[in-house]
Amino acid sequence: MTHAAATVDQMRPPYPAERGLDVYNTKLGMWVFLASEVMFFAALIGTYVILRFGATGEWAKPGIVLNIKITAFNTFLLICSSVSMVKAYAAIQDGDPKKMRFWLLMTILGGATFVGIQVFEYMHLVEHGFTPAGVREGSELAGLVANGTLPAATMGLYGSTFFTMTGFHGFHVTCGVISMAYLYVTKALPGKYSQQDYRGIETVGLYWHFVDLVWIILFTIVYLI
Amino acid sequence: MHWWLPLKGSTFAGEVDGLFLAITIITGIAFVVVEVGLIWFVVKYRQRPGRKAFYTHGNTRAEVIWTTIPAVTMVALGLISNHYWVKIKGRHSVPANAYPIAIHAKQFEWQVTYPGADGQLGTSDDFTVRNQLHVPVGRPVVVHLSAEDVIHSFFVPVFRVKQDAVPGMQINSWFQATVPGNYELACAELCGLGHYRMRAQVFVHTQEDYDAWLKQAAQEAAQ
Amino acid sequence: METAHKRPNYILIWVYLAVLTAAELGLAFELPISRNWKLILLMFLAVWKAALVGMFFMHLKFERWNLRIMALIPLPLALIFILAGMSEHIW
Amino acid sequence: MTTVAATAHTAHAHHDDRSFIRKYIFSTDHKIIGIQFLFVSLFFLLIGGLLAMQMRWQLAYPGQPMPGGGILPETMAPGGVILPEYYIQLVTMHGTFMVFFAIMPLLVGVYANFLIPLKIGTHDMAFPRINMWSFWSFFVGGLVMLASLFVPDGAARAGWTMYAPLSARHDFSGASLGQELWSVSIIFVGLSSILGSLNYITTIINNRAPGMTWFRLPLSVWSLFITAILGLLALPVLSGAAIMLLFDQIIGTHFFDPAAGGQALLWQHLFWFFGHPEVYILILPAMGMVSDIIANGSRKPIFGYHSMVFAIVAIAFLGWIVWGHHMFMSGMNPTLGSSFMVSTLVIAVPSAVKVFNWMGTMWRGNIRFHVPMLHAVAFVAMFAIGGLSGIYMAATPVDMFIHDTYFIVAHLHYVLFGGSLFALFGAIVYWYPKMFGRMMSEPWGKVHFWLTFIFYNCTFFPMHILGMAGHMRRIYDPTQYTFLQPYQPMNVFISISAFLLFATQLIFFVNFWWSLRKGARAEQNPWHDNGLEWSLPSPAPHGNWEQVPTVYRGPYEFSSPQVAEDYLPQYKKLPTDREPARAPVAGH
Repeated sequence: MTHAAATVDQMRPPYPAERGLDVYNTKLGMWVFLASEVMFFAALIGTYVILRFGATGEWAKPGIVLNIKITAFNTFLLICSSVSMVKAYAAIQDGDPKKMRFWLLMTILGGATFVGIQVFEYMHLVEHGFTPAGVREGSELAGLVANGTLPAATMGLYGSTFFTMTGFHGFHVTCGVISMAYLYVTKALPGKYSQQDYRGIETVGLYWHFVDLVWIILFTIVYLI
Repeated sequence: MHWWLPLKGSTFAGEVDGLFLAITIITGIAFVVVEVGLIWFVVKYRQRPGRKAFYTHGNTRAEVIWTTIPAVTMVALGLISNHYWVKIKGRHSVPANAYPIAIHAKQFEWQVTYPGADGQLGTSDDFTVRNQLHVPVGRPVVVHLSAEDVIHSFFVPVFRVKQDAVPGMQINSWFQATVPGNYELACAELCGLGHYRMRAQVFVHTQEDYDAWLKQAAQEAAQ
Repeated sequence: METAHKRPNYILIWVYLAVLTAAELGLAFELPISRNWKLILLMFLAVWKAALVGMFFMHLKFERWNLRIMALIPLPLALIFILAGMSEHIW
Repeated sequence: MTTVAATAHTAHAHHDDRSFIRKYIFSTDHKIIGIQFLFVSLFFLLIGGLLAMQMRWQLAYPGQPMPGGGILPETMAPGGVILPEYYIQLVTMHGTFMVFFAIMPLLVGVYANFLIPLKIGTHDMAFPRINMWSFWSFFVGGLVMLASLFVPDGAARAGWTMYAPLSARHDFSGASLGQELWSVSIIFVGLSSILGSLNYITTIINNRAPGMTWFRLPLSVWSLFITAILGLLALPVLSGAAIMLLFDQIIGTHFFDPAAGGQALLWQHLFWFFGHPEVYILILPAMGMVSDIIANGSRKPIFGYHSMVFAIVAIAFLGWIVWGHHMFMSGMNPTLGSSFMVSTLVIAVPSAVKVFNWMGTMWRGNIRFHVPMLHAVAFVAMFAIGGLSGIYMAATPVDMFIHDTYFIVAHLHYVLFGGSLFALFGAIVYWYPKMFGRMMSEPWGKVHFWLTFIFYNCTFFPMHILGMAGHMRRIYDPTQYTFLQPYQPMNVFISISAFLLFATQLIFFVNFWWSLRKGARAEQNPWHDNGLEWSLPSPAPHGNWEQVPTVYRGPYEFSSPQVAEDYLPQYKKLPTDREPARAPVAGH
């Protein structure tokens, strides 16, 4: 950045302080928070891996229960929203709040659509008989279990782990959308972000990219493997 | 009432008690050093008017010494313990000639299945007795532990044996009783409101007595 | 912070991510290779994508090491946990 | 909360224009939040103690009506006789309250909040509002847990470790709503700890006063920093596990239900993967505060400051790879058991280093026996016993015998009561003047200390003997077993000691409350200590300093030859001191 000196007041720790990590508090705090989020998802994903590895039978093959096409689109959407987020960040770094607002709005829309599609996917799955407790009796999927297309022994675990992992990811996306919308209304629209101070954008961006990153892992291990 | 460990009722007891004693000696020395040292310092260096404390920030040699000694002791203790651990619970620890007994734990009883006359589990002459574990003396016995509902723990204090019985797993645990007599088997893992009364009798018989009991019990079970 | 590092081409990374996702899909459903190979390749691609997001979008590539450590500390812990949990079923 | 507000009101002479609610209830001031944590968690400490007293009654006099037990409902103790299902609730809730709602918030909630900004020299936490949410999340969790004691079919009853599937399926435990409330409450506690931890970490890294370099931090701050890292990374695992447990309980998932393919041991892995770092969360801050107090009481610099820091860091690292030692008998892979045994034994080394360094600090000192120092010395003595008894259970073959017996109960109480709680009594007395502007009564403090010390040892030491006899934990009626019947007199002795121990704590509580109003006014630096907090008036005002102090030296410069008096505060500038280099601000 060309005006490095001008950004000092907002983007650095307050002046008379011992040298820390040379990043402002909110950004450091977000990274620290993300470290704890990693452990949270490690618990959920670890549970899935351990249960699946230790399961006494075959796991359902990918693509039978879950709709891969719609989820692949959703994955693409989340990646796009990550790019639009980083474009918003780049725009405000260059001192262009208008462009920043556009890209931030795009990100919010992308995130909201992702959640919407996920809700639709859940409703669809439950309708076909796939629930957190396993396959519902008398449903369409129960027929597949009966004819041996799906393994009966592990469908309960499949449902439990699938809904817990993707559900908590969806919850995180929702939180991200809400906080971005909040920042959009209270900070971005009134023009509180500038080339000198764009802490909120950078911080919420870190969170958003993390959520995207988790989804990249989840998509692979839940939908494709 | 004993002030030390209970009767040594299995071949493990000597090893476990020996290790217990060794640890007691090691920790006893450390205990005396720390507690006597503390009392000595507290008395000797208590505040007196006009005295100033000795100004020092530490001593590297002292740090090295009191890091190395515990480290060496602990690693040695770990290696010794591991030797017995592998022997008692290791993957291949169960002797090939061990006499099999299946124990199925459920809220709140122990279902002990004996192999019958053929000495094999899973055959038609198996029979089950509730809350009574009969074993022959001087012969390795392997217990196939399973659980019906929640986690229980198979614990015979005189044998120094403990092993959790976990639902969904079958765990083998072995021991060799050395002293004939009548003992108790307890559940050592909280398993519900009846945990405290999940108790069984343990009878260690001589081989002849055991054979006689087995014959009689099989007949009773058949009726 | 901005020691005048060149800004990465975000669109290019977006293309990378999209292509890798497509590759994953093809790998999972079209490619006739053994399950274990699929597993390894898919995990490799997933980690690659995750690394792209972390390095460029979260600009870890341009941060100081002590901040990177903050982000990396939990990873070995998570790995230890998963491996220990899996080892239950190896014996 | 009215009491908090009332007492804090008298204590704060400082004027500011915040409204009453902003000032004392939804306060963002780290000191007020610390005090809120203090009052609430002392209350839970009392609850936990009351539950323990009922357990001890049942163990000493099984089947006899408990004095005053008549007020308990039929479902718990008809006619004052404790029922087995109530007994296991007592076991569970005593552990839960003590670990999650007493010791942990007392150490971390109270002292991380109160001490970190004061000791590193900053105006407040990095995120004051998040800090407030951390307290209120804890408060809600506590209320939920407390409420679970009063639901129709009783509180959770699977032990504080909540081993599945007993905890996961209501038909196994016999409790439904109580179990679910336990999970919900723990999720709140996890959230509270994560929010607190990220605050402490950010504050310590970024907001230190000029001159407060890493190796000038007091050991209390170091240990709170490492504790915060442990909490940050361990609590989300617990929250995740509690969420999955809750799902098993209410929406029928199968994570921990072996009947449908789940794994019983998975819960134990998750719980102890959190649980062992948690053990260090419960002792490291105590160690740190004891280090401060011992250096002060001995009037000597701490012996081996750097090795103390490295020991804390080593404990934190090793703390992540020892969790399996809780599971030696669980049916876990025995090869894993071997490696966990070795790492567990190795973690004894940094603990030993710390004990020897404390002794080195007292060596050739000029020891003052003020109340905090008495507690700190007792901490070292008792922690040593607790640490040494841990070696027995680290050695797997011995653990085979003593696992899940009273030997474990003795061990953990030596560490948690003899360790953490003694340190906490010391810390409460030590920083009381800075919190409330008054001193606690010294003679009564000494009476409380000596009686606690005696009754505490009478209560917990004999438990080692019970454990060596094979006396199982968590059993409602030991007289059911013939081999335990001869030990019944010892159970009676322990129970009587426990009742006296509990009664002794009332001295402390009375002293605490009485001193809030009537204690002697505290001077600015009553203990002649070096920390930055003592440069402030007592009680410390809102916002702490107008201008943060500059730090010229480490925190333990006692009896330095440079000055006549036997302490040299960190903020005191001597003619030989140079101003610290200011942190580079821009364009590094």
